[in-house]
Amino acid sequence: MTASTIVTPVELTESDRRHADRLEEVWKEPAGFLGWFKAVHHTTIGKRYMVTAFVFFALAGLLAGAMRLQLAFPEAHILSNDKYNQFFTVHGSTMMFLFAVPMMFEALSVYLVPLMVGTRNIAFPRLNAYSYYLYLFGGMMLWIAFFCNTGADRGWFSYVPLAGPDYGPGKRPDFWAQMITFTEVSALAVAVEIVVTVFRLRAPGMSLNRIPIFVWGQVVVAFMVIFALPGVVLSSTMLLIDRTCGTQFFNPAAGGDVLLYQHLFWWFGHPEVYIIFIPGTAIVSTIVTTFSRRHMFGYLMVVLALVATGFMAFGLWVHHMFATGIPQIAESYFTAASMTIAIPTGAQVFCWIVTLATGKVVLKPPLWWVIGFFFVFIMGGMTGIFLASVPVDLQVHDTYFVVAHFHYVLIGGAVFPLFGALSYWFPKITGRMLNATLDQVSFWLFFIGFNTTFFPMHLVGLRGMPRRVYTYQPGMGWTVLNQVESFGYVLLFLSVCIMLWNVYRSARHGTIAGSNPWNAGTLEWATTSPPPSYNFLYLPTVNGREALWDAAPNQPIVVGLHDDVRSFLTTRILDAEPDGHEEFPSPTMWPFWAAVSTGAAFVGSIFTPWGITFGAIPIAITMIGWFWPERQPAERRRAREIWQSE
Amino acid sequence: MMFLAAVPGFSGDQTSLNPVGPGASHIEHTFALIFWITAVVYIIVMAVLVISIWRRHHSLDTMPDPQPTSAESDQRAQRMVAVAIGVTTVLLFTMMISSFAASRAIATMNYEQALTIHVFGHEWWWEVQYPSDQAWKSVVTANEIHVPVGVTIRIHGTSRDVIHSFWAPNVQGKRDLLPGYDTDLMLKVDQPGRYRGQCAEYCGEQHAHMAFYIVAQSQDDFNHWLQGQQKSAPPPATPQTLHGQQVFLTHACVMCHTIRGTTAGSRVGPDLTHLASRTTIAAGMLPNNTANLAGWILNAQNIKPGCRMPPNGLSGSDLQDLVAYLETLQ
Amino acid sequence: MAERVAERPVLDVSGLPTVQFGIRSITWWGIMGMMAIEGTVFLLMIAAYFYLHSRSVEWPPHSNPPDLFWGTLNLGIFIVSAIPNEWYRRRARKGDLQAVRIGLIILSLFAVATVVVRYFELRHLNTDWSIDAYGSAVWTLMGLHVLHLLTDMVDTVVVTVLFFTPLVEGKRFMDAAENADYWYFVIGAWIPIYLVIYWAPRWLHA
Amino acid sequence: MRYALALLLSTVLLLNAGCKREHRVFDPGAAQASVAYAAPLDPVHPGGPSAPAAPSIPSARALSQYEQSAYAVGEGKRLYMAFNCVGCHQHGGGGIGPALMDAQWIYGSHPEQIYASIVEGRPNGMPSFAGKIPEYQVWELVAYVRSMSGQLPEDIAPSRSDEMPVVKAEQARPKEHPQDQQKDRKAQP
Repeated sequence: MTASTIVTPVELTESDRRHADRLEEVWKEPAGFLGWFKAVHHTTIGKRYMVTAFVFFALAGLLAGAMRLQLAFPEAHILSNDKYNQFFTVHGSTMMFLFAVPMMFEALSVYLVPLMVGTRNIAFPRLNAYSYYLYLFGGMMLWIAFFCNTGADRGWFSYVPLAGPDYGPGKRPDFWAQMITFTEVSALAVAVEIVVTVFRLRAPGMSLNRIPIFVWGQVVVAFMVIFALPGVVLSSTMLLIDRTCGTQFFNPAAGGDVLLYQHLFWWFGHPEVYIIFIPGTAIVSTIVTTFSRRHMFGYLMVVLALVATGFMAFGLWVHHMFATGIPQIAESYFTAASMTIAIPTGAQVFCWIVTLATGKVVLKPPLWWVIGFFFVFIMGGMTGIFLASVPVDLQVHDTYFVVAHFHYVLIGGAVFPLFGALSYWFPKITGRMLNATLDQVSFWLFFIGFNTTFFPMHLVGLRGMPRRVYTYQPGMGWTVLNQVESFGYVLLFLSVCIMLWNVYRSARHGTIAGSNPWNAGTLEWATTSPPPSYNFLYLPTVNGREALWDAAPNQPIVVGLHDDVRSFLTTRILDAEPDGHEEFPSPTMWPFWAAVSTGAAFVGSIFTPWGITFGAIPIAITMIGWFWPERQPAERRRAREIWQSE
Repeated sequence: MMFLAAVPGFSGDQTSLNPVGPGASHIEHTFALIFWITAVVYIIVMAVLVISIWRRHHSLDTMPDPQPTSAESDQRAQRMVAVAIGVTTVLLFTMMISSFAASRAIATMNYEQALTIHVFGHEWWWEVQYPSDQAWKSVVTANEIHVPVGVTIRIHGTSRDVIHSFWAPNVQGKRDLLPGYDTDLMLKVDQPGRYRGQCAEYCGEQHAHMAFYIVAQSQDDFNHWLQGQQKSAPPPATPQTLHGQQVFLTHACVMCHTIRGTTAGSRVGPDLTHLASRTTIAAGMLPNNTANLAGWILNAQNIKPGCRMPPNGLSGSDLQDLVAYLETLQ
Repeated sequence: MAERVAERPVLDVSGLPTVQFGIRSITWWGIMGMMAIEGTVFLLMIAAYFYLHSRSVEWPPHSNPPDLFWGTLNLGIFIVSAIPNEWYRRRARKGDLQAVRIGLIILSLFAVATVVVRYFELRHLNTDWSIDAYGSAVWTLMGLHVLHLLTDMVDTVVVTVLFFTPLVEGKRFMDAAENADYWYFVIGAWIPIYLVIYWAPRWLHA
Repeated sequence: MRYALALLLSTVLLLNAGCKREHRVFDPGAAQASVAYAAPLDPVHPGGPSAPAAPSIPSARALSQYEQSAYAVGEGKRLYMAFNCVGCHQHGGGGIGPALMDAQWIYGSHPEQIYASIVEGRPNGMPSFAGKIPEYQVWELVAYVRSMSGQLPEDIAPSRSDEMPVVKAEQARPKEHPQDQQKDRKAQP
C-alpha cells in the first residue's frame, strides 16, 4: 500500500538507512540480564503483559478443571469444602483481576495503541514498566499465598462480614484485598498513559473522527478505569483496615453497614464488566472491517455507542444487589437503566452485521472467532435481560443461571475476540503467520466445548442449583447436566492446548508475514512485522479513517524530530495538528525498584498497619531516583530547547 | 415453562419454573415473556448474520483491495438499522413493563391478616420462630417451615452472623438476610406439599448444605402441628430414655441445644424440643432416622465438615440411649 | 536531525516548541489523570461518609464533632498559599529562575506548615477510628488527605532542590508549573473535606 | 526475575508459618473429640501452677496445632461467646470474673493451667465444665484466652469482632505478658 511504502520504504535509500541506524542506536532496549529490568518500550512491556496474563488465564483454567471434576458427582470428596472455596475464589479473582482486565485493557492497549496512533512509544514509558511489575507482583502474591494454603476463600467479591475480621480467620482475605490494590494501581497507571497517548501523541491528521475504533474503545475503557477503580480501591482498603486496624466500617453493632461494601464494590464491579468486553467489541469492529474489505459501517454510531456504554455503565451497579431488598423506586430505575444499556450494544451489533452484509467477506480464522463471538456474546446479552428484570433476577440471582450468563458475556465478549485478536495480530507481533488449520481446529473445539460447558448451566440454574456450592445432593436432578458441563471442560482444555502448540510452532516455523498480511487499513500495519524498536522509520501522517486505505498517493511523512534522542511529536487533541515535540525518558532500573518497594509495602501491610508507613520511605526514595534527571541530557536539551510563544 | 426443567429424576420441588404460589407464578409469567421474546430475536439476528456472511463470503487466499462503499446502499442500511434499534427499544420497553407489573403484584401482597414467621439465618442452618403474645405459646424450630395453604405469610428475617439468602424458588423469589437489617418477605402457597429451599448467598464452609423445607398443609393440619409444637418435651417414660436424657444433660449436647421442659436451654444450636417431628436433620441434609441421628451425633464433622456440631466420643450404650430419647421428642 | 528526503513530500516539525505549559504539555495531562483518580477516591469516601450517616440515628454518635480551630487554621493557610502559588506558576511560564526558586521555597514552607497543623488537627478529631463507623470514616477521609498532602510536600521539596542544581532546564520549569497546578488541587480537595469533617457533624447533629 | 526467585525462597519459609496459620482441622479425631474430664486436684495448692495436667493433654506439637492455627483460635473466640464466658469475663475486660487481657493470672497462664481452670473450675465462681466440652474445643478456648493477653502471634490472634467495641485503641493497655510466661522466656533462651 502507498502509505506503508512511504513510512517504511520497500527499498531503503542511503539516507533512510543512516536514519534507521541512528534510530536503532537510540531506541534499542538495553541488552543483558539487567537490561530486562530496564526495558521501557511499549512493545516489550505489552508482550510481557500478554504472556503474564495468559499464564494466569491458564492457571485459573486449571482450577476450573478441578472444580468441574468435584461437581461431576453429587457429594463427591475430590476437593474438600475448604479447598473448593479457595479454588473458586482464586479462579474468579484471577480471571477478573489478573487475566481479563490486564489482558483486554493493559496488554492490548499498551502494545497496539501507540502503533495504531502512529507514535514511537506510549506516554510515560517508565510508569508503564512500573505498572507491569506491580501487576506481576500482585498476581504472584495471590498465587504464592494460594499455594501456602492461604488462598482467598470468600468469593471474588469477598462480601463482608464473611470476609470481615470476625468470620475470615487468618490472612486469606487480606491477601485478596492487597492483590486488588496491586492490580488497581497498575490498571490506573495504564489508563492515564492511554488517555494521554491517544489525546496528545496521535499522528498528524488523525483528527478525533479518524481515530480507529479499537483505539476509541480503549480510550473509553481508560476513562472507565479512572472513575470505576477508586470504588474497589476504597472497599478493599476498608476491608483491610477493618481486619488489621480495627476500624468499624462494616460492623452493624458500631454503626457500620454491610451494604456499604456492596455499593462501593459494584460501583466498580459493574463497569468492570464493560471494561472487559468493550475492548472485545473494539477488536470485533477492527476484524470485521478488515475482513469485509470496507470501512466500518456507522463509524459514528459505533463510537457514540461505546461512549454511551461507558457512561451508562456507572448507572446500574445496584442490579447486583436486587436481592438485598432495596426501595422499589430504586429497583425500577435500575431495571430501566440495565435494560437501556442493551440499546447501544444492539446498535453495534447491527452495524457489524451491515458491514459484513455490504462488504466482500473473506473467511479467515480471525473472522471465525468473531462469528463465535456473535453467537455466544449475544446469547449472554439476552440472558442479561432476565437479570435486569427485578422479579426474575430474584429467582435466578446467585444460581448457576448467573454463572452461565456471565461466562457467556465475558468469554463471549472477551475471550473469543481475544483469540480472534491473537490470530489477527500474531503476524504483527512475531512476524510470522499463525497456522490457519490448527487455528480452525482450536476454534471449533473451543466453540463446541464452551457451549457444552456453559449452556447446561442455564438449565441447572433454573432447576434451583445455587452457585458457589462445593457439592450438591443426589436426586436434585442436577447430576447429569453437571457431568455434561464437566465433559465440555475437556474440549475447552484441548482447544487451549492446541492453540498453545500452534503459537509455539508458528512463532518458529510459520510463514513470513510481511508488514501487512491482511492488507488492513490501520497504522500498525504501516511498519515492519515485528515493529522495530522505534516503531516507524518516519512518523506517518493520516488522511482518513483507515490510514493505509485512504492514504493519498504521495502522503507526506514527518521529519525534523531529533534522531539522537527518543523524541516524539505531540499533536493537538481535536484536529491532531502538530503542536510540539518532547523527549521520552531513557530506559532505567528505577521503575523496577519502585515496584519492588511498593510491593514490599503492600505485602507488609497485610501483617501490620505499619507496613505502609515504613514502606513509604523506600517508595519515596526510589520514586525520587526515578524522576531525578541526568546531567548531559539536561544540558543537551537546554542547548536546543524552543519555548512556546505565549 | 416446565419443559426447561422437566427431566426424569427431577422432583421439581426446587425450581422457579414450577410455581405453587402467587409470587413465583407472577415471576414465572415475566420469565416466560422475556424468554420467548429473546429467543425469537436471537434466532432472527443469528439467521440474518449467517445469511449475510454466506451471501457475501469469498474464500480467497490473498486479501483483495478495500471496496468503495456506495452512499445509497449505506443509506438504505441506515434506515434498516434505525428500524432495528426502534424495534429493540419497543421490545425492551415491553419486557420492562411486564417486569414492573410483576414487582407491583408481589409488592401489593396483603400485609394485614398475614401470618408472621421469624426466620434467622445461622452458619449453616435456619432458625424458625412462630411468635405469639403468650410466651408459652411461641414456637421455636429449625430448617422446617410449616405454613397453612392459601394464607399470606410474612417471613420476617435477619441473620445471626453473615449474609444468607432465603430462597424457596417454587414459592417466591429470594431475599437476603443481612446482619443489621430486618427484612420482610411476603409469600403464599396455594398447593399443599413440601417445597425445598436453600441458602443462595455464599456463606462459608457449608453453604452447600444449608437447605430448608416449606411444608404447606391445610389450616387444620397446621393448627394441629402448631399446638403439638407448643407443648414442652414429654418426660422420658422408659429407663433407657431416662438415661438418654441424662446423657444429653451431662454431655456436650447441653452446651448448645434447648429441650423445653428440661434444664437444657442454650440457643447456640437448633431447638430439639420436637426433633423427632422433623423429617430431616443437619439443615435438610439427611433424612431423620435412627442411623443418621446416631452417625450425626457421633461425628458430624465427617458428614458436614466445618459445621458447628462437634464430634462426640460417646460410648455405644450412651449413644443408643441418647438417640432413643431424642426419638421420643415428637 | 534527519536530513530531508527530497523525493517525498514531508511535514517538517523541527521548528515546533519543546517547552510547553498547561494543556500543551504531556506532564500536565498526566497530573490531570492523577487528580481525576484522587478526586474520585475523595468523592466516593465522602459518599460513604454520608451513607453511614444515613444508617445512624445520632451523628456523631456519642461524641463531639472535631474541634474547629486547627482545621480552620489549616484552611486559612491553604487559601493564603494560593497567592504565592499563582505568582510563581506564572513566572515559571516565563522561565524566571529567581522567582521560581523563591516561590518554591515559600510553597515548601507552606506545605510543611500545613503538615504540622495537620498533626494537631488529628489530635483534636474527638473520635477514634476503632470506636465506631463515624470515627472510621472521619479518620480514613483525613488519612487520605494526609497521604495526598505528604506526597505533594515531598514533591515540592524535591522540585525546589532541583532548582538549586545545575540541572535546571525548560522541563524543570514545566515541573514547577505543574507542581503549582497540583497544589491548587490539594487546596481544592481540602475545602469539601474540611466542610464534611468539621461542619457536617454540626449541621447534621440531631 | 531475581525478585521472583527471592520471593519464592522467602515463600518456602512462609510456607510453614502460612500453612500452619491457615490450617483448618474440622475433624479432630476420636482422641480429641471425647469430652474433657477433670484431672485429680493437687490437694496442697488446689489448682495452683503445679496442677498436674489432665490425662489427655496433647503433646506440645498437638498444642501448637491449636495455638498456631488462626482458625482454631477463631473457633475458640466463637465458643467463648457461645458458652457465655462473656457473661463473667466480658471480652477480656473482666467483670464478675477476672480480666483476661492483663498480666494478673491467679492460676497461671500456661495452656495446661488454663485448661485446668476451664475443666475443673476454680474457687469463687468459675464453674467446672468437666464432661461438657470436647477436648479440642477446650484447647481452642485456651488458645483464644491466651491470645487475649497477647501470648499468641499477631497474625494468628483474631482482630475486632462484630460487636460493640470494647476499648478505644488509644486507651487500650498494651498487651501484657503474665510473669510466669516471662520467666519461661528468660529460662529458655
